[in-house]
Amino acid sequence: MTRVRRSRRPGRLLTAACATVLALLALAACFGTALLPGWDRQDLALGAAMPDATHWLGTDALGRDIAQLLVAGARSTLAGAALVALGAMVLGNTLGLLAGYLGGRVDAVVHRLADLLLALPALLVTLVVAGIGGGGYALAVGVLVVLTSPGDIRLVRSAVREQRHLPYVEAAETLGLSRATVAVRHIWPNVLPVVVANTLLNFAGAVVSLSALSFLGLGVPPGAPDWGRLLADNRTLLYDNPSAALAPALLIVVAAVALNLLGDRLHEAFTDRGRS
Amino acid sequence: APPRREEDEGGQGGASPEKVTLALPSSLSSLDVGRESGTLNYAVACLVQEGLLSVSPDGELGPGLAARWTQPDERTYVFTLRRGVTFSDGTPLTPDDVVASVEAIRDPKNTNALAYLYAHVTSVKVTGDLEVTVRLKKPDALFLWTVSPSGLLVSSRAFLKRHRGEVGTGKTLLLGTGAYRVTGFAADDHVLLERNDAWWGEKPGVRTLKLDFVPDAGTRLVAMKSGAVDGALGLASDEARGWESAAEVTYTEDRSVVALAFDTGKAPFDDPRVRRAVAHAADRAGMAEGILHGKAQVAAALPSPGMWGDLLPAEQVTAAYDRIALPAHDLAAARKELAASGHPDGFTAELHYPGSGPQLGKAALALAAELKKIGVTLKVEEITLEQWIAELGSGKFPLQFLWYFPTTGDPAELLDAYLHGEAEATNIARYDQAKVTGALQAATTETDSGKRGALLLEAVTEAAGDLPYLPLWWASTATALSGRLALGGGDGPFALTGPWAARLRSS
Amino acid sequence: MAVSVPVPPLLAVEGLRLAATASGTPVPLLDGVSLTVGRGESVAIVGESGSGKSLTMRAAMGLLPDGVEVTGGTVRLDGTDLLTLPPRERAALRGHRMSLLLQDPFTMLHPQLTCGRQIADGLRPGFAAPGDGRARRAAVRAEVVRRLAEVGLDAAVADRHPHELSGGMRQRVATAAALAGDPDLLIADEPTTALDAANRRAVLDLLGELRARRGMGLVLVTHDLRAAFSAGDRVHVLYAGQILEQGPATRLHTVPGHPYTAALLAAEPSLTERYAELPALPGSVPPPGSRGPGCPFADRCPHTAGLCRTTPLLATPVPGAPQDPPHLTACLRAAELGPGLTPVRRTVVERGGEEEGDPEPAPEQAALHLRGLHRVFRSPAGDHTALHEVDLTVRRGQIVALAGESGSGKTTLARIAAGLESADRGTCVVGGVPLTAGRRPTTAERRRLASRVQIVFQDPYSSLNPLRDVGATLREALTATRGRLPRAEADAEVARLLDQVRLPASYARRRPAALSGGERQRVAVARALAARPELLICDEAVAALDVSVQAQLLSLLGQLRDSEGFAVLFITHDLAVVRQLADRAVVMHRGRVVEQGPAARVLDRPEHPWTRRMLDGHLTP
Amino acid sequence: MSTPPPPVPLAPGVAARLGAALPPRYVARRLAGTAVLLLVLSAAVFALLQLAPGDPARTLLGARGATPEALAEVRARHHLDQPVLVQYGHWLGDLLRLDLGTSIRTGESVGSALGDRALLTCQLVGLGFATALLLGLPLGVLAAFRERRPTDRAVQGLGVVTLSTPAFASGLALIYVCALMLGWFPAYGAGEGGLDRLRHLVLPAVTLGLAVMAVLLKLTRAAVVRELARDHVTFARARGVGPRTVLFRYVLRGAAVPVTAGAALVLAYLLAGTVMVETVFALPGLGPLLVDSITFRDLPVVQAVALAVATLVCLANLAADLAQPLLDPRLRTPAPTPKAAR
Ligand SMILES: Nc1ncnc2c1ncn2[C@@H]1O[C@H](COP(=O)(O)OP(=O)(O)OP(=O)(O)O)[C@@H](O)[C@H]1O
Ligand SMILES: Nc1ncnc2c1ncn2[C@@H]1O[C@H](COP(=O)(O)OP(=O)(O)OP(=O)(O)O)[C@@H](O)[C@H]1O
Ligand SMILES: [Mg+2]
Ligand SMILES: [Mg+2]
Repeated sequence: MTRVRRSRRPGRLLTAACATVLALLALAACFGTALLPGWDRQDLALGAAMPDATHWLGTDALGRDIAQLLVAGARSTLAGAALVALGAMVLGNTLGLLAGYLGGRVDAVVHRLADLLLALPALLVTLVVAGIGGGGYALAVGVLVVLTSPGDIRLVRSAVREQRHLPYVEAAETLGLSRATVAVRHIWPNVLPVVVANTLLNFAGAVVSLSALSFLGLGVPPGAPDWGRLLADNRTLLYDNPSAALAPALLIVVAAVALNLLGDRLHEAFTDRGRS
Repeated sequence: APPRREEDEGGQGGASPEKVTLALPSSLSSLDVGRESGTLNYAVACLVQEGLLSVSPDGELGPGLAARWTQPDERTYVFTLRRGVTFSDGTPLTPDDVVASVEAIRDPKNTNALAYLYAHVTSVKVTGDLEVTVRLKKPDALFLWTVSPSGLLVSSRAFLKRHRGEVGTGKTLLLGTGAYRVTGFAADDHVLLERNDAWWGEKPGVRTLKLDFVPDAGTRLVAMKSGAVDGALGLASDEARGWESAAEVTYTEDRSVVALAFDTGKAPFDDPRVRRAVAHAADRAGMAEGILHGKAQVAAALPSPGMWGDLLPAEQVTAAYDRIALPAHDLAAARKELAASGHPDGFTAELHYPGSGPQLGKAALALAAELKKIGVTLKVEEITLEQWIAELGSGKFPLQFLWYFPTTGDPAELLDAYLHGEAEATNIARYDQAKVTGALQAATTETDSGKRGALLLEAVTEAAGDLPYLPLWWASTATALSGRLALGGGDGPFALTGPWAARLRSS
Repeated sequence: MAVSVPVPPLLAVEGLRLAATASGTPVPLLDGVSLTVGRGESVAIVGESGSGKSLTMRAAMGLLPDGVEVTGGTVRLDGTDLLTLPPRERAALRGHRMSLLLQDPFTMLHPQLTCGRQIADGLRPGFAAPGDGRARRAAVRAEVVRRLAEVGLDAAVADRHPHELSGGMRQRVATAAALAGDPDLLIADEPTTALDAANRRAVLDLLGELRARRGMGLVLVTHDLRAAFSAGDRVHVLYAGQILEQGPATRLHTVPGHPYTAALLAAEPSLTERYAELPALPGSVPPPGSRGPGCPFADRCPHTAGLCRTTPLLATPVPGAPQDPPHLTACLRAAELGPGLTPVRRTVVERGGEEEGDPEPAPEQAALHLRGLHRVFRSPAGDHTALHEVDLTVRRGQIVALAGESGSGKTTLARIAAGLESADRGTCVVGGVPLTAGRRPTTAERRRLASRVQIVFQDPYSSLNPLRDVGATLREALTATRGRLPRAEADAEVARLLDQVRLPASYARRRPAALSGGERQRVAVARALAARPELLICDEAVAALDVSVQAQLLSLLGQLRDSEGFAVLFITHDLAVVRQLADRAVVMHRGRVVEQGPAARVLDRPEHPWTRRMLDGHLTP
Repeated sequence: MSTPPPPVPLAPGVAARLGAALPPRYVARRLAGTAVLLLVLSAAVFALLQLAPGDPARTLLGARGATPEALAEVRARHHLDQPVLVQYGHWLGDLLRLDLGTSIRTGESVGSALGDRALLTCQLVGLGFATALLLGLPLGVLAAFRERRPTDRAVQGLGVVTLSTPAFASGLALIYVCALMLGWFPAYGAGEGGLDRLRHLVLPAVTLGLAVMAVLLKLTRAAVVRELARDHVTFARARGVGPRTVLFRYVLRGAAVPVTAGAALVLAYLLAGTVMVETVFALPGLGPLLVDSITFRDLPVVQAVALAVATLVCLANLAADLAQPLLDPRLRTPAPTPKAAR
C-alpha cells in the first residue's frame, strides 16, 4: 500500500499563523486606542482622501485615518462578537447542564426550545426584533446571544446525557455527591474543550453576523470604528479608494477565518484525544 | 467582453434611443405621491400625471392642464382646462376629473399625505365646459403652487373610483395625461414607462423608459460601468463622485435644506449663548466640503436662494443673505459663549438622524467631535425615518435635525412652517417672535410679489439673529447619464418636477 | 521451509512488521509476526489486549487503519504476495478469497440496511444469470435465504433490520454476510467477545461447522483462552507484537512451551475447581514504543535471565515435541525450563462456597436485603420487566455471585441496590438503610448510602474521570464520605488506599490515560474502598480484562474481603469466576431469580434448566 | 447451484414498505408537533406588535394622520381594546382566512404584496440550496475520504473562507468579477421569467450557496468521517463489497441521516442570507421588503414576512423529520433494546 506520508508541519504553521493573527487582533482590541490616541481625529476639509504616506489607507468622509480607525475598531468589532460568543456560552452551558442533568420536563422544554431556536434564521430574527423593538445594538447582541446559544445547549446537553450514565459519573453519585456537583465538577470539565472550540466558532460567526447587521443598518452606533460599520459606510468609496472598503472587509474575513480555523483545529485535537 | 446593450441607436442615427434604463437608488413603495412623497416618487409620477399648472426647471409656474387661470377675488381661482387633452387610456380629460382628483386627496379615508395643502379650500367645483373653480377660506399666496404637480396630479374620476384606496400599486398603477404612461411597477424592482403618443406636449424622444431600483451603491455603479443602465437619478453626493469616471454627472441644487433646530423653549437651548456656542462649533464649510464633497452650498438661511424665484431679484437675495452673519467656525468663540452661558461646564445632548440620511449622520458626528472639545457631549444615534419624523413634532428632543424638501418654489413654505409663532405643529424650534410672525402674517395676504418678498426677507434676517435654527447646507442632487444621452432644457432645481424624461435626447 | 513444502499454505504471513506513523517517527507495533493457515485448518491467535492481533489480521486483509503502515515482511495468499498487489486487485480478493468477521455484532452490520441486502451485497456477481431485473432479484433472494439457512436462520430475517435481532442472531447474519463471497479463508476477529456464554458457544460451533463443511481456512482471533483452545486446531500466542509460541491446541494447553502461555493458563479460573490462589501475572503488556530488543515478556517473566532482555526472538521447536504440526516457542530458556512450565501447579482448596449454617439474618443485619423487588422499563415499544419479584440476601462479609444471561436483569438489580435506579415496588434495605421504591434516592439518602454500598463497573476505560489524576479521584471520594481532611492526612490515606489495591503511591499523580485497564479497575476499587462500604458491588468488573489481569483482580477482591470484612455482590456471566470467588451463587433468568444456593452446590448440582444451559455453554478446551 | 432453490417468500411491496417506513403515528406526532410549533411562532410574530414601542394603534396607523377617528377605527378593526389573547384569536382567525391585513406603507393587501416576492425568494433559496448541495456534499465527501490530507485541508480551507465572508462582501466581489470584468452575468435585477430569470439568479444563488455551502460541507465531512470509521464499513470492505456500493449504499446512506437533519437547518441560514443577497443584487424578494418594512415600521408586512419565513422553516424541519425514519429504520420500530454491550 502506498500511502502519502502526511507531515503535520503545514497544519502547525497554519495554526500558528491563526494564533498570531488573533494575538495581534487581541492586542489591537486591548491597546489599539491607547496606542493611537488620535485615531478619531477628524479633518472635514480633507474628506475622503486617497492613500498617501500619512494616511496609508486613505481617509473616510469625515477625514479620519482609515488605518488608525481599523486598529482602534478591533475593540468594538471583536467586543460585540465576543460578547455574543461568551453570552451564548454562558447561557448555553447553563441551560445545557440543567436540561441534561435534571432531565424530565425541564429537559424536554429546553430541548424543544433549543431545536426551535436553532431552526430560526438568526440574522432575520435579530433584524426583526431589534428593528421593531428599537433597542439598537444592545438588543441585537442580546438576540444574537439567545439565537447562538442552542448550539452550546445541544452540545452540553447531549454530553451530559451521554456522560450521566458513565461509570465515573455514577461512581461519584454513589459517593453521595449532589447532582449539581457531579454535573459541574465531573461532566462539564470534560466537555469544556469542545465548548471552547465551539465558542471560537461562534465568535467567528458573530463577527460575520454583526458585520451583516451593520450592512443592513442595524449595527453599532454611528461613528464607531466598527469594521462592519466602516465597510458599510465606505462602500461608496469602493471605486475611488478601494482600500477604504476592502480593508475592513479583509479584516473581517481574516479575523473570522483565523477564529474558524483555530476552532476547527481545537475541535479536531479534542476529538483526537477522545479517540485515543 | 462586457455585454452589449440590448438595443443600440434605436434606428434613426442621432435621434433618441428607443429604450433607456436608469437606476434609482431606492425603491418606491407606491407610485401615488399622496402615499409616499419622496423626490423620486415625484420624478416618476410627474412623467405620468400633470397638475393644473406646470413648473419650469427653474421654478416658474406656467400653464399645465389649465391653459389659463384667473383670480376673480382674493379667495377664488378659476382654471380653464386645455382643450383636447386625453388620459393615456384614451378617455378625455374633463373638469370633473380634476374635481375628483382633489376630492381623492381631501378624502380623510385615503389619509393622503397632501391633504394638508387643501385644508383651507372651501370648494372645488365644475363651473363650465372646461372650467374649474376653487374657493378658499382665506387668501393664500401660495395656492397656485398647490395645484402645480407638487400638490395636485390629476387622474380620472373613473380610475380613482375603480381603484379607491389602492392607487399606485403594482396592480393598479397610475392613470394620467402625462408624457408617459406606466406599464409596469414592481416595488424593489422597476417601473416601466411607455411614451404616451397622445400627449399634448412635444413628443418625447425615448419610447420606453425603465427605471430600475438598485439600492446598493456598489452594484449600481457596476450596472453603469457594465452598460446595464444608461444613467441614474438621485445619487448622493459622496456616491456621485465615483460616477464621474463612468458617466456625465450633473449636480443640481434641489432646494432642500439641512439645519439644526434648537428648541428655544427648553434648556439648554433656551439660552441664546448656548445656541451660539454650538453654532461656533459647527464647521459648516467643512461639512459642505468634506461630507458633501463640495456639492452643497453652505446655507445662510432656511430657504435656498433658488426658492425666491420670481419674488425678488437674485441679487437682492444674495445681498441680504450676505449680510446675515451666522457665527463662524471658531472654537475659541464657542468656548467663550459657553462660559458666559448658563451652562459653563457644558452639557449633554442627543442628536438623532434618520437612517436614510447618512450625510446628516456624518455632520452630526463632525459636530459631536467639535463639541467634545468645548466640553459638550453630543450623543449621535441613527433611527429609522419614520421614527425620526415622529420625533420631530414630539417636543422631546431639544436638538434636532431639520431636513426639508420644499414642494413649492416659494420661501414662505419654509418660513411659515418653521418661523411663524403660531405654526405649532411644525415650528420645532418653538420660535415665537412678534416681529417675525408679524412680517410672515402680513406676507400671506400681500398680493404684490415684490412687497411679499421684502416682508419674507425681513422675517428671515430678523430671525437669523436669534438663531432658532442653524442652517447647515443647501443640498444638491446628482444625475448621471451615459455620454450618449443628454437631458435638454436646463437642469434647474425643478428639473424633476415635470415631464423631465420627455427632454431626454441622444447627445 | 518453502522448499520442503510443495503446496504453499493458504495464508502465509512472514516476518510482518507494522508501525504507527501518524506522529512522525514510526512506532513499531508488530515486530516480525509469522504464521500460516492451511486449507480447512482452524488457527487461533490469542494474546492480551493490545498485543496486535487485530492489526495482524487487518494487515492480511489490506484494511489497515490510517496511520499504520507495513514496514516489512510478506503476506501471501496461495503464494501470491498480497502486499505488492495494486490496491484494486487486492480489493478484488476480498470477499471471495478471504473475508473478515469483526468483533461486535452490534456495530458490524449497517443499521439502515436489511440483513438480506447486506448478505446480497457480498454475493459474487456470477452466481445468477444476468437476466431481467425481476428474475435476477428473485434469484438473489433465493440465494440469500439459502445463506441464512446455512447459519441457522429462517428466511424472514432477510427483511429484518439488524436492530430487530438479538446479538447472537446478528453475529450469525454477519457470518452469512462474511461468507457470501465463498471465501477460502475466514478471519474472525473476536467473534464471540460481545456475546454471552450460551451464544458464544453456539457461534463458535457454527464457525467450526462451516469451516468443516466448506473446507475453508479459519483464523480465530481472541483473547479468550478457552475459546482459542476449544476452537483452534493450532494456536499462536501473540504478545506485544511478537509471536511467543505456536503449536497444536492440545499440546499448548497441556505442555506450554513458553512461560507466558503457562502463566496465562495458570491465571485461568476453572469451572470445576477452586484454587487457593490464581497465580496472576504481575504488570501489563508493554505499550508500543517502549519495547526493548529482547523478549517483550522479560519484565513479567518469573524465569527471566539476562540474555532474555537482549537477544532478539527466534522461534525454535519446543524440545521433545512432535514436529508435525510444529510446536515452536520463542523462549530462549524453553529447553532448561522444560516441564517446569506445566500449568497445573495450582492448589485446589475446595469445591467452593460452603453452606451457611446460620439462619437468615434480619433485614437490618444483612449487607443487602431484597424482597419482592420489581422493576419495569416502559418504552414506546412496550414494557419490559427487568426484575420480577426478586428476593435476595447478601450477608455481611459474604461474597455472592450473581450470574445470568445477558439482559436477565443483573445490572438493574445492582443499580437499584446502589441507589442509581429505583424499584417500582418491593423492599430494598442496604446495610440497614431502607430505600423507597418508586423514586430515586435523594442526595441526603445517597450520602447515607455511600458508606453502606459502593459499586465498581465493567468498563475500566470510563470508570475514572479522564481529567483527574488518581489522587484527586481518591481524595474526592474521601472528602465525600468522611468530610474534609487535612491535606497531609488525605495524602496518607490516598497512599494507604493505593497500597490496599497493590498500586504504588506514586500512582496518585497519574491520569487515567496513563493506566492500564487492570490498574484502572484497581483505582475504581480503591475509590469504592475509600467510603468503607459494607457492600461492594462489582458489575462484571473483570469481564473486560485479560485473564492475567482478571486473576490479579479476583485475588485482590478475595484478600480485601478478608481484611476489610465487607460483603461483595459479584455480577458475572462466567461461571468459572463464580467457582473461584463466590460463597454463594444466584442465577437469574429473564428478571427472576431461578436458582440460588452455596456456589459449589449450584455449580455441581444445578437444579434449574437455565443454570444447566449456562454450564453447558461454558467452553472447555 | 445444484439443488433446486427452496420456495422463496417474496419481498413485501413498495406501498407496504412505505407504510411501515413511515408509521402513521409517527407522522401524526410530527404533524401535531409542527402545528404546535407554528402556533408558538405565530404567537411570537403577533407579539411583535406589542414589542414595538408605543401604542399599537398608532403603530398600525403609521406616521400619518393619527386622527382620533382613524385611531378608533384601527382599534375596532384590530380589536385592540380587547384582551391580548382575544386580539390574538382574531388575528389568527384572519390569518387562517389568509387575510394578512393591509400594508401601512402602500395600502396594498399584504397578501398580494408578498405573492411575487415570495416566489422570487423561493426560487433564489431553491437555487442557493441547490448550489450549496452541489458544492457542499461532494466536497464534504471528498474531504472525508482524504481526511487530514492536503486535499482535505484545501477543501476545508475553502469552506472556512466562504463561511467567514459576509454574503454582501462575496456578492459584491462576484458582481465585480463576473458581471463587470467578465460580463458573464447581469449585475442586478430579477430578469423576466424563464431563462432570463435563471440567468439573473445565477450570481445571487452562488453568493447565497457559497455562504451556506460551508455548513453543509462541515456536516457532510463529519458525518462521512464518522461513517468511514464505523465497523460496518470496514466489514463491508472486508467481505468484498464493491467500492461504489460501499460509498453509496453504506457510507452515504449512513451519513444521510445527520446530513438531512442538518440540511433543514441550512435553510435558516439561506433565508437569512437572502436579505443581504437580495439587497446587493437588487432583487425584489422578501428580503428588501422586510428591511424596508422594518425601517418604516410597516408591521403587518413584517409580521407576514416573518410568518412566511417561520412556515418555511417549520415545513423544512417537518420534511427533515419525516425523512428520518425513511432513512433510518431504527426510528420506525423502537428497538426491543438488548442493551448493546460495548
Ligand atoms: N490506528 C492506529 N494507530 C496507531 N496505533 C494503533 C492503531 N490501531 C491500533 N494501534 C496500536 O496497536 C497495538 C495493537 O492493536 P490491536 O488492535 O491489534 O490489538 P489487539 O490485540 O487486537 O487488542 P484487543 O484485544 O484490545 O482488540 C495497540 O497497542 C494499539 O494501541
Ligand atoms: N434504562 C433502561 N431503559 C429501558 N430498558 C432497560 C434499561 N436498563 C435496562 N433495560 C432492560 O432491562 C433488561 C435487563 O437489563 P440489565 O442491564 O439489568 O441486564 P444484565 O443482566 O445486566 O445484562 P448484561 O449481561 O448484558 O449486562 C434488558 O432487557 C435491558 O434492555
Ligand atoms: Mg482487537
Ligand atoms: Mg449488565
